[in-house]
Amino acid sequence: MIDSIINYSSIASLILGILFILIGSIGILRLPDVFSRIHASGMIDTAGTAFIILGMCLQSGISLITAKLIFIGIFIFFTSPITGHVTANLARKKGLKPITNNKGKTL
Amino acid sequence: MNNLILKVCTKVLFTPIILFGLYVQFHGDFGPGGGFQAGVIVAAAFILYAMVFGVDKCKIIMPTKLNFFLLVLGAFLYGFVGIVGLILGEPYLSYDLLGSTKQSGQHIGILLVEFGVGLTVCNVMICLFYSFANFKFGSNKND
Amino acid sequence: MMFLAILFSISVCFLLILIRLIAGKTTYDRILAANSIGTIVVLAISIHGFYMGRPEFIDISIVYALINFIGTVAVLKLFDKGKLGDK
Amino acid sequence: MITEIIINAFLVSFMLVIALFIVNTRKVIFTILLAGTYSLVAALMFVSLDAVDVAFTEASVGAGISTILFLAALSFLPKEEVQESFNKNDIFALSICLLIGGLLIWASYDLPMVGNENNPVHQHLVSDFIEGSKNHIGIPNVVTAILASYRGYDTFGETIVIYTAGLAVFILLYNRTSKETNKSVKNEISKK
Amino acid sequence: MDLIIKNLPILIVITPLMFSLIVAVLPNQRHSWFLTNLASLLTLFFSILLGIEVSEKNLISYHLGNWPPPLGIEYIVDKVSIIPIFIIAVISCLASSFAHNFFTSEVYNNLISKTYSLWLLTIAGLMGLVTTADAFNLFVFLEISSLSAVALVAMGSKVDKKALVAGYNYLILGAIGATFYVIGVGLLYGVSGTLNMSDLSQKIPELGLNKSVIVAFTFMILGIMVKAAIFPLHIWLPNAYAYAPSPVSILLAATATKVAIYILARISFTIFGTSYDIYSFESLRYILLFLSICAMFAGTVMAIFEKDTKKLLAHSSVAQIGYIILGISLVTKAGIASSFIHLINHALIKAGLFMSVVAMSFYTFKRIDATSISGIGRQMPITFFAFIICALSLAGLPLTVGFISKLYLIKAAYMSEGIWLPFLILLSSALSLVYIWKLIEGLWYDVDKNNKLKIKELPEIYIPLLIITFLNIYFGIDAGLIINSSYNAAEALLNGIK
Amino acid sequence: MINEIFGVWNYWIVFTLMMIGLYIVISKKSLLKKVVGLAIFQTSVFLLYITFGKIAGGTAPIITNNSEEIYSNPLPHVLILTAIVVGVATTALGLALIVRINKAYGSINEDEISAVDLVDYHEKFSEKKNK
Amino acid sequence: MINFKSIILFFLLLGFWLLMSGHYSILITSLGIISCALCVYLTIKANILDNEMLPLYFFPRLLQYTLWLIKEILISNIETAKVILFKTEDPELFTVKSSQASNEGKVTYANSITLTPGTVTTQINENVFEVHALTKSFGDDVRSSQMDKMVSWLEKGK
Amino acid sequence: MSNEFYIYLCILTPLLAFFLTPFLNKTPNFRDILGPIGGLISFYCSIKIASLFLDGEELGFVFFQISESLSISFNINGLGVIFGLVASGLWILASIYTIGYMRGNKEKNQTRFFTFYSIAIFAAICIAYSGNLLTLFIFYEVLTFSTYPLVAHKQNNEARKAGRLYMGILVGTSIIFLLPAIVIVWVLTGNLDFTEGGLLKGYISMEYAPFLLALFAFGIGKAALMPFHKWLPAAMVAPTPVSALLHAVAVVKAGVFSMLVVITYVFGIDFLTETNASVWLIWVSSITLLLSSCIAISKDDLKARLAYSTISQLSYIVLGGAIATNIAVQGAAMHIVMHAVGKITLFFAAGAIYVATHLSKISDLNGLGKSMPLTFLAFFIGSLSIIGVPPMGGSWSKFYLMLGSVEKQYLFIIAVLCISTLLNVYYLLEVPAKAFFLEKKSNVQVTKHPLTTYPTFFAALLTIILFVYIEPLKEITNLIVGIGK
Repeated sequence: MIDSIINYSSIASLILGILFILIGSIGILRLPDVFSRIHASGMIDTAGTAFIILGMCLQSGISLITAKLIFIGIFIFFTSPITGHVTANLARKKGLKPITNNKGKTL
Repeated sequence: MNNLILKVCTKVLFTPIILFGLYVQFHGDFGPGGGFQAGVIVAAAFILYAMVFGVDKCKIIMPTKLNFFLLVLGAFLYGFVGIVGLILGEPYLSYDLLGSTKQSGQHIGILLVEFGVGLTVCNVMICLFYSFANFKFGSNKND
Repeated sequence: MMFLAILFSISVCFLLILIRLIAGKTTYDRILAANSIGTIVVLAISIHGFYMGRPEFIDISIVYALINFIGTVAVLKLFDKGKLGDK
Repeated sequence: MITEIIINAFLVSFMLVIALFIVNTRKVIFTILLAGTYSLVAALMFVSLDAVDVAFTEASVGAGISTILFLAALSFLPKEEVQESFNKNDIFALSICLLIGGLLIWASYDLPMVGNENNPVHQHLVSDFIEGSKNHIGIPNVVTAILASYRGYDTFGETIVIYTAGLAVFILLYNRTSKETNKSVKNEISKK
Repeated sequence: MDLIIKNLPILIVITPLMFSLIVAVLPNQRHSWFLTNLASLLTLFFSILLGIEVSEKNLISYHLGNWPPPLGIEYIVDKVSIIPIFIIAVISCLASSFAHNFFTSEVYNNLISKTYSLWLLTIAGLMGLVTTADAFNLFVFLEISSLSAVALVAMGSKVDKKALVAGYNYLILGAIGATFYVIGVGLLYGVSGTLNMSDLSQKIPELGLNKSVIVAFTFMILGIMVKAAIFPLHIWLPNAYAYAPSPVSILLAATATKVAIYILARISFTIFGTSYDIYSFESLRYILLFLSICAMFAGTVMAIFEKDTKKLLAHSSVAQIGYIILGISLVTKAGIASSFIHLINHALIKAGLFMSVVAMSFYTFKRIDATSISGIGRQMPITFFAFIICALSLAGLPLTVGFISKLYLIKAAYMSEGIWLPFLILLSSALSLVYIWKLIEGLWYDVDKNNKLKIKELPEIYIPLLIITFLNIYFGIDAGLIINSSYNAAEALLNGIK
Repeated sequence: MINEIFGVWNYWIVFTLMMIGLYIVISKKSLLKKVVGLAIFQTSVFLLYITFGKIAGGTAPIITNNSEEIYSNPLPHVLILTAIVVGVATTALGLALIVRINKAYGSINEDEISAVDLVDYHEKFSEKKNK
Repeated sequence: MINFKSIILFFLLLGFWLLMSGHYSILITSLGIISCALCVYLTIKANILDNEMLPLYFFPRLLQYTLWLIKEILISNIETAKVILFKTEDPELFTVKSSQASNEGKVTYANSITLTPGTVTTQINENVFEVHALTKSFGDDVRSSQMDKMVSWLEKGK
Repeated sequence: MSNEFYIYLCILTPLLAFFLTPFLNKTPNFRDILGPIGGLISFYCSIKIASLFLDGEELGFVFFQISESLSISFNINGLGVIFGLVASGLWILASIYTIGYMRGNKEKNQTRFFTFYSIAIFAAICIAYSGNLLTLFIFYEVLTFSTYPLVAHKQNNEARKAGRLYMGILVGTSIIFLLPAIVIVWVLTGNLDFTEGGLLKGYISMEYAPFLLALFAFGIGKAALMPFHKWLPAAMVAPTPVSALLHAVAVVKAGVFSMLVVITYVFGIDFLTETNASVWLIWVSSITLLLSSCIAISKDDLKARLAYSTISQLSYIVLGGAIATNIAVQGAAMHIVMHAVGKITLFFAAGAIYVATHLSKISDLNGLGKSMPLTFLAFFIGSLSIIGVPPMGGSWSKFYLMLGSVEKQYLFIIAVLCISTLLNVYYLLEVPAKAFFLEKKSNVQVTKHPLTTYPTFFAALLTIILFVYIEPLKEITNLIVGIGK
């Protein structure tokens, strides 16, 4: 019983994760400029990764693999904002203007 | 790269990456990995450090001379393990007589040898990075 | 079977991001896409391990994640300073 | 079985797409990014072909170190390639490639089927290695056992190769001090 | 001593290898030079011991890591491989002692010990190539030797920047060649499941007519052809030899291509020799024959119109490689024996020529093209004498080794192909006289532009030179050793063919 | 049927990849692109080897307690590990050379380099003639 | 230079090792200990063993903060997904002030902003962050400075 | 002393001179005296060898074995004896004459000149006594290379061009034609030793024999058969002693000697007679003979005229070999000696004229006979010998050649010989005639050098002596063709 619950929840979590990744990919493809695309990529890195790793953790139970999976998760959580930020930062630095509807906002 | 976030995060990541590299090094017997991959991972940590904090700072941790020495030492270690086998009366690179039993001998041999590979690869990668990073695109063209 | 389905879905995502990588207007788009591809491949490798029933090879994913990060930093650094060595 | 093969086929097709785009890019940085991605997919492919160690290495080297090296070199290189028009050289190259590729594809009809367990590759030596790794060496990773013991000499050679590369790059990119460059060959000899 | 005797096949490889590691970290150039010499002398000593061993035992098989052959890597030294071993050992010994003055002038001071390390690595790589009996191990050593050689070639950039491009081309073509070889080995492995050469030679006939094997053979040969600089794939060679630092030109010209040719023979006779009746490699033989004739003429003609002396010698190497390949492509005992004779002799000749030419350039501090060293022969009688002997040997003048090899080559060619082939050989060798004469005449008769230099010949330069000149003459007179060992080698190679 | 198609498909794509790599090396004038092409070429060759080692239903050659397990052939993996290292060594050396070439010639395009060389050559020997 | 921090780091690393390892023979474990010691040594030598690297004083409130962050991330993920799917993006670029004193605090804040999809920190100048938001509502979230307060709370430690 | 000692001594004397000369650079007198002394010693040895040979002793040894079937060996045969005598004997005269010429002409680089002079003699003697084709070939090449510095002695452009042509033709032909011919012989018989009656007998079919002979005939470029004769006139830029060496003592004689050796000891006279393999050679040599005589007439330069005369005279010898009867071959062998002595006289005379007056054109020599009577007398005697007028040695050889052609019934050869003799008369006797009977041009300075004049005259006397003492020569030639054994 518990097994099947865990199994189903893991499946659900995996599907959720893949959904997020899919949406993120669409976002990367669809959104208009770098800055907005960073959000989409952030989505893949956060929600997508998190759910998929959660699903796999549930699959593997309590074991070393879970620990490693969690490490991966932590690592991606840790590095994703850095790359995102640095990319955006550079783009800004090199004078790339984001598409905004800002009116009267000072930069 | 004068970026606060990057600097702080590099500080955080540096040590775990090296430890992970060493983990890969010593668990090559049980899972995927081994000297080569470990060397690359450890070198990656150094390269990250050098990229974020500058090569000069990296040279405090890993001076050029030490780097070169370790580079040679790794390969030498490998060759030397082989020569030990040779002196013990076995063919080159035979680890059978290194330990008390054949199996333990093999195990010790493999561990040492992998360590040698790791040392070399790590230091070669660092050396490559140093060489590229230190290269000066000066005005003197013909040298 | 489910893992297989997920693998295929990931392939689709991969393809989508690949299009961005190839078509991307600015270089930053491309860097971003490459980074995302890295993340996706990390996940794909883990899932593949589960699919094959030998999930103990997750070390590879860790290395992937690591390398992906360092690579991206390197590209960005190059864009920033034009050189990897300088501070 | 069939699904594995289909996955592989998918991945290989990805690689094909990437490789085709590499041919035509002119922005060097993009080329490098694509090459890194290519390695990444190759590594995924290795995983799906059960070669975890290779995938590990390809990930760390092909996608990681190679890319970093390319980028490091790119610091000193022009960032964009010169425009090339399709010329005679291309036709020559194309015909050579078609010839060699045709030869290989011709050969592929006699190659053993992918993954068939009756292939000679799987009949000869493999069981020796696996049994030997279990019994004589006592470590579970057969690849490591072969790498370090059975074919330890290859690995020694490999170490020497990488050592050579390190040494060579060190020498080639060594920073000559201005003092030394000014000294001409002549002066050095006449000192004797 | 017993330990040494037992481990001779590996000792000749790891002596330079381990020494190269030690040499690299030495700060003092004199010490590194000394150690380099010590290593090459030790290698020579071990090779001589090995030669004695082989003459008693015929075939020495050495199992690395104590694993029996198909599992582990095997080293085989037999009557065939002892020839290139000797070539490498002797030439490296002479060239090492010769090298010091040149490296100090052509290489940056801080890098000299590292250069010696690469030097020893090249030697070790070549030795490994010769001794190994494992198809994949061969690739590894191919890369060791070619990478270190590329680095050495590129170090000539202190004198001329073209060395860099030459090195690059060498690297890329070499890498393509090596990859082709690997593809070939891979296909073979795919159909047979083994990598050991003798194991392969047993497995391949069992497969029957197999397309993969044919393609594998083609690829392996193509790959090695790049390394051996056989005619259409020789384009890397002239520049690489011409712009490399002087001692490197000597070492590479005398050994690298020779070893590649040896491998060519090994692959086609040891691995595929057993399946000659299944696949008719006859057509391939004619392709090789055709290419070698092209090489003979192309190399000679290019050399005639070349102005840069070192490059001229490099072009002539292409032609000479043509002769050697021609002998192999005859696939008769006499043919293969003659090509082995020329293998040895050409190593001696080219080493001597490059040595004397670079010795002249050493005193003039210039790149040596046709005019910069004109007339210098009168100031340097010893070097010039050596040069003349070696040059005439290249042309095949009697009493020198070149004559012996030409004689046997013509004999072999006549015996299997009739009169037309010797005619072509001799025509190209007569043409080769043109560029040789151009050189000699320029060196002796032209106006001496360097007469202000007050050249004094240094003994450490001319002693190795005189040794190699002496060898050139000695083996031209008492050729029994070379001829017998070559015939033994040919016999050993042809034993495999059914 | 589908089995057979996909059985050879892998080989074909691998060969195609090889040829793309080779094509880049031969036809491209940019020295850097050649190195990239070489990397692709070599990676494809690695794939060929690994494909040989694959066994249907097998797993990675790391021994488990399950004695029924079928393992893929580890030998190609070992070979390719070696080959990858060799590949990266080649790449590194090639890059170093390219950097130096760019410094010496101011270009990494093959045509431009040979043009520079040609100019040098003419200068050198026409000078000689004038003397 | 063996201080409290380095010992903590050592044990953290050892824990990491043991969690990863899965082989607890004497040889491997001792190698692990040596490796950890080596890592600590390198860290000290690299002169990076400071609060920025190991903000020990974050630890007491770290868990609570993380849980809150995960909640935020989830919410904003769903929001972002909606924006992507329904094409309602309305990007804006604005600046906010951060109230953290230390570098690690600022970094945590900036990273938290970036981690929640929909907002990205693009530049950091002392206390002023420049943020790019996918829609106005995301921007409002940031401007409400709830997250800023949470990070400051975390930074206060204890 | 053993018999081999003489061979060693004979060969090593010039070699020793070669090694000693460079060290005596500072003392020209000692250096120059080396030549005559060496000549005396080796001439003595040659005579000794000849007498031993006439006594029927087997002379010869293997110097060393290169491989199983290849060796460098020396073996005395009749032709060798003759050539050895010529080479060593004329060396004495030539070296004395050279001293005079070089000093009189104040040439540069005399040491180098003497050095290579002796090595050329060494090579010639080695060719003479060589025991197999390989040894012959080796020293043939040594001779070519050692004479190059002599030909290009003047070091100017003209000399270098001539030197290139000289080298190009001689080495080219020897490599392209002679070497394969030797290899073919080697492959066919497995042996390269000269054997009486022919080495190839029974090994080669009739159809291929002419082709092999062609390879040999054109390969031995030193025999100056047309079309490979150009080197000879070209080499005339060299100092006159060199021309003497080239035309009388060493080079061309080595060529025709090799031809005769090939014909007698490799093919065998009987074999040639049976197969008629040499018929084409008769035609070729006849044409060479006539054409070169015609060209000689058109030349105004004395040395060039002599060069073409040499070409035609060499063809006599080849012709004798090609006729391939015992008598003809005997005649050819004799002609080696006769022509050597005659031609050296002429060249000595030409050189002496050049030293004295620095004139080389025939048209300039008008009336010089009175101021240099001895020289022109010698020239006259030498001319007569070449033409074949009885009291001179040349008549014998021509007589034998004619006998040979009669025996074979090749009557056109007799016609050819007659025509060529007439031409000889015309172009050779023109010189003394002009010198003695025409008016002297006023502005010619004559400074005689005794060391050039006396050897010339002595050489002229030798032609007469040879007519009288023909008997030993005849005996040797008998032995060559196997008569009297």
